[in-house]
Amino acid sequence: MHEEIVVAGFGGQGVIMAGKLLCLAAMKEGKHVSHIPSYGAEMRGGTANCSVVISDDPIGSPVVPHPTIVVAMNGPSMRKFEPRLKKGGLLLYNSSLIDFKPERDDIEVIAVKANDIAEDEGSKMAANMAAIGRLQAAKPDLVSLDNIIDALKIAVSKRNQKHNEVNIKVLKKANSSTT
Amino acid sequence: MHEEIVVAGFGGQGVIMAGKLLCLAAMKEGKHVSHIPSYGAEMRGGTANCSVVISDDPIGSPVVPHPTIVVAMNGPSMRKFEPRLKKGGLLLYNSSLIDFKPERDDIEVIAVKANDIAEDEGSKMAANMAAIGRLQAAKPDLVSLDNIIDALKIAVSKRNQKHNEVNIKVLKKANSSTT
Amino acid sequence: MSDQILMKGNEAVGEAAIIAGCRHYFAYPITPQNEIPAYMAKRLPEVGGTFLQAESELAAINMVFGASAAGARAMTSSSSPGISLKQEGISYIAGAELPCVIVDMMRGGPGLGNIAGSQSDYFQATRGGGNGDYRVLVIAPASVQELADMTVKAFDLADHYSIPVMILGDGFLGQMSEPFTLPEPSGKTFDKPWALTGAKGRKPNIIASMRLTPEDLLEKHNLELQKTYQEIEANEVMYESYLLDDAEYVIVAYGTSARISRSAIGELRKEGIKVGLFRPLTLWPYPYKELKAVSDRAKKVLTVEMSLGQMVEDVRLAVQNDSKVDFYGRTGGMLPVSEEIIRKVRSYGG
Amino acid sequence: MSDQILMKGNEAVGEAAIIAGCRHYFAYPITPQNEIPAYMAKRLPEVGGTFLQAESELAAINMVFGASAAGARAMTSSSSPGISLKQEGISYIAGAELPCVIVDMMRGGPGLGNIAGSQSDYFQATRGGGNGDYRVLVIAPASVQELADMTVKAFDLADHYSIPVMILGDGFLGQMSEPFTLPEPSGKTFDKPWALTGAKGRKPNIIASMRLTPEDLLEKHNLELQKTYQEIEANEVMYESYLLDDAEYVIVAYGTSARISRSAIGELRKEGIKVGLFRPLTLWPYPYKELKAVSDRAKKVLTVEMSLGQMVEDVRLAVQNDSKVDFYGRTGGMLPVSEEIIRKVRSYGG
Amino acid sequence: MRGKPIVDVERCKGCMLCNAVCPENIMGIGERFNRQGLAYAVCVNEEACTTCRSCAIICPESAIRIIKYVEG
Amino acid sequence: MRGKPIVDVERCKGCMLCNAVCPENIMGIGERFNRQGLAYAVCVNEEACTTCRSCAIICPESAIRIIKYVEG
Amino acid sequence: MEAKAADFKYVYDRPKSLVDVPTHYCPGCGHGIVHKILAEVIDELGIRDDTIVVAPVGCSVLLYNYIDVDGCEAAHGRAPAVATGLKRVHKDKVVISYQGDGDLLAIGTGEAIHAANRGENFTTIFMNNAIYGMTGGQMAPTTMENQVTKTTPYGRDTADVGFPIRGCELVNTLEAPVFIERCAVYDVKHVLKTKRAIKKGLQNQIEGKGYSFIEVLSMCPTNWGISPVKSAEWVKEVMEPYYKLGNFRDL
Amino acid sequence: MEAKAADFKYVYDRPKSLVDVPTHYCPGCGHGIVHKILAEVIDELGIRDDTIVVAPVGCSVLLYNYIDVDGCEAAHGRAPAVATGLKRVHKDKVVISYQGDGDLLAIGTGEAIHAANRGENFTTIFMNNAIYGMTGGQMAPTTMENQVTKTTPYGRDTADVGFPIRGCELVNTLEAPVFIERCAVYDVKHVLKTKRAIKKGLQNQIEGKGYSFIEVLSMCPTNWGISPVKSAEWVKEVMEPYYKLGNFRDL
Ligand SMILES: Cc1ncc(C[n+]2csc(CCOP(=O)(O)OP(=O)(O)O)c2C)c(N)n1
Ligand SMILES: Cc1ncc(C[n+]2csc(CCOP(=O)(O)OP(=O)(O)O)c2C)c(N)n1
Ligand code: SF4
Ligand code: SF4
Ligand code: SF4
Ligand code: SF4
Ligand code: SF4
Ligand code: SF4
Ligand SMILES: [Mg+2]
Ligand SMILES: [Mg+2]
Repeated sequence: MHEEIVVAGFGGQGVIMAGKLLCLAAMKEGKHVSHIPSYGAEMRGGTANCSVVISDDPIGSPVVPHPTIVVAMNGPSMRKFEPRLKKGGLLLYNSSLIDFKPERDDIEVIAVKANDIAEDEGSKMAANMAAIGRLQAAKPDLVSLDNIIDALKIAVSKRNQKHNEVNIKVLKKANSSTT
Repeated sequence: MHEEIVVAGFGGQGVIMAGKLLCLAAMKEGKHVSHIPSYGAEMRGGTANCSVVISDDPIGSPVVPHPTIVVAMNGPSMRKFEPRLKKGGLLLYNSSLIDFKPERDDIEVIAVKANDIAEDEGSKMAANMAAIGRLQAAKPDLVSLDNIIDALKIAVSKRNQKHNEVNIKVLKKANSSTT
Repeated sequence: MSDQILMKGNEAVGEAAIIAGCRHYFAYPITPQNEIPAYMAKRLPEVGGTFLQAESELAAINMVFGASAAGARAMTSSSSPGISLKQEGISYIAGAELPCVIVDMMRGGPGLGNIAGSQSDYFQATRGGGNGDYRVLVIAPASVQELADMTVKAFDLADHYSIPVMILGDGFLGQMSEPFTLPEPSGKTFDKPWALTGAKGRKPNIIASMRLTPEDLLEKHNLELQKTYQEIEANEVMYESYLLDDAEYVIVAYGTSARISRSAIGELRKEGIKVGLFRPLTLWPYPYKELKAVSDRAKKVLTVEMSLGQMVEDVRLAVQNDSKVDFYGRTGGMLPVSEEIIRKVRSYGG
Repeated sequence: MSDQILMKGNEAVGEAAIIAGCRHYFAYPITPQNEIPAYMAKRLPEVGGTFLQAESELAAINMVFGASAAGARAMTSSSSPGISLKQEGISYIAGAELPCVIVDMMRGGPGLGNIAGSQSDYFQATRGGGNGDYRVLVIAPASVQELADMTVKAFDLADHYSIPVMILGDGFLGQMSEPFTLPEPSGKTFDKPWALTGAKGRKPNIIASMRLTPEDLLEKHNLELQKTYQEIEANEVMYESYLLDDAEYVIVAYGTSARISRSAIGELRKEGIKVGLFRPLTLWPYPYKELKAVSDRAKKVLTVEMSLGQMVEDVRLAVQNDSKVDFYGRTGGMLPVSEEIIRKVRSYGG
Repeated sequence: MRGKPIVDVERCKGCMLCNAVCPENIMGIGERFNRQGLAYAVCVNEEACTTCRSCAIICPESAIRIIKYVEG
Repeated sequence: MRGKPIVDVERCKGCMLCNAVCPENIMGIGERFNRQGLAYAVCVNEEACTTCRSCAIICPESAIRIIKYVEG
Repeated sequence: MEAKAADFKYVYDRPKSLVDVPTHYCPGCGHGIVHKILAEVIDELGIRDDTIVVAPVGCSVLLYNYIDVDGCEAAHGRAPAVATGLKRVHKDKVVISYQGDGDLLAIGTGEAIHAANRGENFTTIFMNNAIYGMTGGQMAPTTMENQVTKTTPYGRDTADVGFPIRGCELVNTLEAPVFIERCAVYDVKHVLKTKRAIKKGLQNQIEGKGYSFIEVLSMCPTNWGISPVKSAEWVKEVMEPYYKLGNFRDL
Repeated sequence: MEAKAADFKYVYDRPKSLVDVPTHYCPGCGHGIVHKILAEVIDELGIRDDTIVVAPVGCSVLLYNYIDVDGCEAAHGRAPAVATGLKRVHKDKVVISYQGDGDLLAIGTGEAIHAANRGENFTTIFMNNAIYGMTGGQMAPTTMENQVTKTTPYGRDTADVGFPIRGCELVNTLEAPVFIERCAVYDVKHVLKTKRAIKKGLQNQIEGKGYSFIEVLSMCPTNWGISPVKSAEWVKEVMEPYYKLGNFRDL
């Protein structure tokens, strides 16, 4: 198992946190993990992304020029990362905010209405959880849902632990949805 | 011909200028010359000295750890440089200000009442000229007296050219004196 | 693995310094190491320590000078342009024989460059960007775990030899999170009878790098420094061998480029190519002898760097046979590409 | 020799810069190069130029950046600790591809050290004490005449390649007076279409060393710099051979230590020992190939430095046979002793 | 209707400083996103616009131009 | 005679600040040189000294100590 | 209903000297406002062909991408030295040093004070946003008492790290500067005042009068962690009482 | 006739904390005077065991050879940073930064202002002799208008390089310092005043009050090219009118 994942969106969508959550869950399974936020240019502005590698082997570069999985939380992110995806890779995108379709036909595509699911379950902020939940369903080898839920305890700061109930609801809902 | 000379005294005795004068005179004779002031330690205070090398060959180090000639214009200078003089070297000292005698017996010694000669000829400031004049008499191979006198035109700043008449008088007087 | 935690390299350095007993940290912000000051600003007050954001890198390194002269374990951190500014201070610290730890998370240069990770300050770190005959002990970790472990070790080395020790990382290493186990304190303690503590009951202590008369003092002082350096060269060389026993091809790389090289070696070994990794963990003192031995048995030595060729000089100094030495480097914040390393090594096979 | 004049090395540099058309000089006082600013303060106003005493070495090098960006020939000078402080600025100038001349009259280090001449900043000069993959062209004169001639040449080289050129002297060279002939202006002129002159009738010019996206720009930029560097390595190597034709023993030395070595060689030749001098005049680019050729014919290569061993690394890189290379150095402002060199070389005779 | 603000939607970053300084408070944030992925400003009541230019003067992105209708 | 300044001749550098501040102007420069080769200060009229300490207070070399004779 | 093209005119348009590319600034950033008015002043004075801007590292280091004039980067804190070098060569050009508060009052304190003290004939625009913007929100010399930043997680403790430094007051102790003013850009009136100050600063330079220093209280919503609109209010309510607006010198 | 040993007592003797070696200073140098009164104050406050002096490069870099306390060199301009490091470790020691005018107001402007602004609890003695002494007489930031130095051979031209900087006034714009005073040592009265100021500065520190800054107008006969006595007069007649003596702050 070796997956190179990019989670991308705008600042405030919790993409860094989503990446960390995957790492923490995979750590529980004894896997090698690395996480690095994009900080390429001392640039201001809205976009944010992180690279996550989860692997059975020690990890070389934490930087992921050609991901095997892209989680795109908004339009600009999908525009930026779809072309970089490896052939045969998975593009999981947030169709609540992205109103256009991916262009490539050599990749696997999953649309998830992340914001809608999150809002339905009671938290506007938890769209990232919806994306992760859906990703787990698509790539069960990556990490187990239980470990993701377990990892929430460490991933989420003390101040935000109170939101974990909703987070778990969103994770589960997205995990069992097929849209 | 290869001589390594140290001219030493206190600030204001014109030892740097005396060294330059020797160099300029020797240049006229096609000799290789170098001149370097002592600046060993970022120290304040009264003493000053310079190293002069005059040679028929290209000069390696301009610094003179073991001079063949020392011109000591005051007591502390003689104390400092007498021990460094090469065996057989020449110590020429200003007996107007130095009231003690050199200690070594493996060197040549010349005492010159530099201040007295200078004052006699009309300039308190020209003790350095007296020393150089006497040195030339002792080491005629070094540079000729004529060239020293000639070099005064360049060695002395415009502002001080007016003193050159006296300077020449002192040079000549010391040159012909045997004390 | 239950005691493993996930932290950024930068934060791991901070926590490790605190474990090592460092209570005085002075720095000026610069990407990509800003998490170190941010972490220290939060944590040091909790353990009774001093975090101070200096007005500049120059001030920071000289505050370290002061705190170290006072006998405390002191640290600063920065990235390439900031480290350039600290060169005078580092030279003074070396000259005054004070211990301290300096972290450099290198970024792309020259000049302002960019903030991606890079290894193009190898010369600056190992040859001394400052003035004079001095050395800085340079450690190059390749993982968050090593960053943490080596930070603890760096303080001991600094105190033992009374010299500045540099942790030479890069932006990627500082920014990445990896699982690691918090290091233990070494437990070592060091007497500092030279420290400025007020001259009660003794003659005054003086900390200086000036030696006014060249004859009597500065050369003597430098020769003493040299003795320390020789001792370090004899005792503190660190390196890692990976699959070198049968290696016909040796890749030499440190830090992040060593990680990538290791991945490439995995692929190459699958193809049956006998290739291994020689990874210096100390860049000064450099493992010349050890690399020489390894290279004597090898057909080719490939140096991989995130620069246009700096460590490769040390490799050449070790191997003493330029025809054996090859180089692959990326610059300006770019990472070496595993496929490129593989292609290179394959090409030696013939 | 009637046109020969006697001047301090430092003053000769100043006059030569003026001959070269330099009208903008910025510096901060430091011994042993203070005669340069003093000379420029007097002379530049006479020729309509600008002398400005900066508030620090950092300011001075950045004023040079500005004046050079404006299209003018600009110079600064300093000595070891001051040059340490200029490292960031030099890296920026290199990154922005600006020409300038930097004079370093080295003194004893590390730290404050002392003010006697020294050669212990060879690494700093040739390996770049600043951050990033950049180079500075380094010229090492050995006499007042060469100081003057090379200063004029330095401005042409700087403008031709748009890089910083360093004149690497030492305190002795700067302080000593020797007869020399004033150099002629080279007469070369250089277009600077990139200069900041106001964007009248054209698109704005921009001078920068920042390259934000590593992919697109910084690496490309660095590779272009590298091309320039390779061109310099191919075309600008300068060195001097003295009695090398039949030499069994080669002394390698630059600047003041080369002068002393030359005297020693005179003595040794009198004894019939076949020894010669290889004197690099450019320290970067270093005459590797040329030294290699010379050393292949020799039994022993002795490097003489006023440091504890810095250029000797370049000698080893050239010779590629450490058993042939020997070293003699003095440090902390001390000069090599001719007798000591003679003793060493005699001992090889066997 | 005297005139109105014209928002360059690709420049606008939706900071709403325009509305904060608008005496009529007629700048609002739209529902759609520009190519940067940001919601941008729209004038929600062009009728009320006095063409005072305040919004344009403060706009950090120079995203607003003001037009005035010519008499008639 | 109340007391007088005692000059440490090896410390003294002959700057004459002592005389400049002496209300009695009784410090002068001697004819002899110390080991540094410098002419040093001497009190030329000890009788006049008021032991006011001015010379000692200003002396940059801390070369002057002031003694006062004990009654009798 | 849209009026036809012929039926309107622009009463406010982007200045010509402002390059038509979107900025990299965060929403509500004060840099954008000041860039625009600087471009307007350049247009009004007709000096586009004669202006050279210097911007050191900081969020505004890309200034040269936005103003259509010759431009130059500077190392952190060194813009006044670079500007000095430029101006000493081109005495007839208009040189502007555009610096952040971390830049001008921390690492670049020396260069800032000395260029001002020499009375260099250039103009400094000093953007005081009480924070290090570019590096992600560390304490600046100008950070307010108790303000939380990345390096003052418990709020700026003045007993430990001192009080915010007032740039204008500092520069005002020097003899040479001819114009010193503190402005703000939190509302339209103050934007226009700032513009007048910048214009005056450039005019002084054109007339060869000497050094002008214009401090602008500016917004950094991203690193303050509040909305742009709240940020504007914060400048007015928290910064302005400490950093008094107004002209300090106009010779 | 010499009185016998029993017949007199010392009414003025060298302070105990002054090491009994001749200084390396030139005749009439102000550093020697201030060293002595500093040693006297250390004696009077009984803090010889608790004092650490920091002197950066400058004529007085060897301060540690003359005062019998722990001492430390600093790079040119960096004494305030070194002193900050020391004091942050040893909060209970008395730390003194002894700096020249080139040091404190040129290369070290940033460090000086920021240590003062943080209100570091140490004491600065600022020796203003209007020149770079150690390096042989170049212009300092404090060099007087028209003063001839090695780097102002035609006299300091204020139109070109600006006016002398006033250290006390600069520091006085900052909030944190508790004590700021300008003194001189050209005559006995002023030497004694300077001593009181230094004493006050050290007392403030001992009481934990914060930063004190004492500027001393001092003589450099060698580089001014006039006699020591004339130098003392020059301070009074040329420097003092520009650098007004007196206390600026005493909290
Ligand atoms: C020598 C050096 N030190 C530190 C940095 C990192 N750095 C870049 S910009 C900056 C400060 C930015 O703050 P400010 O000057 O206030 O500008 P702002 O971004 O807030 O507009 C810092 C510390 C650098 N580039 N170079
Ligand atoms: C980085 C650096 N730059 C310059 C120097 C040279 N230098 C030594 S002391 C000094 C200035 C001395 O002047 P000041 O601080 O006024 O002290 P003073 O000697 O007048 O008491 C200078 C420029 C140095 N040692 N280090
Ligand atoms: S002020 Fe400008 S950028 Fe901000 S919302 Fe209004 S139009 Fe958009
Ligand atoms: S022009 Fe004035 S009234 Fe019209 S939208 Fe803008 S601010 Fe409001
Ligand atoms: S003041 Fe002191 S040093 Fe000067 S002459 Fe008098 S005793 Fe000598
Ligand atoms: S003690 Fe007073 S009166 Fe006596 S010599 Fe000294 S200054 Fe003059
Ligand atoms: S970080 Fe602050 S100063 Fe920088 S662009 Fe964003 S808002 Fe502006
Ligand atoms: S040069 Fe000036 S400051 Fe230095 S010791 Fe001499 S008189 Fe004193
Ligand atoms: Mg800022
Ligand atoms: Mg001074």
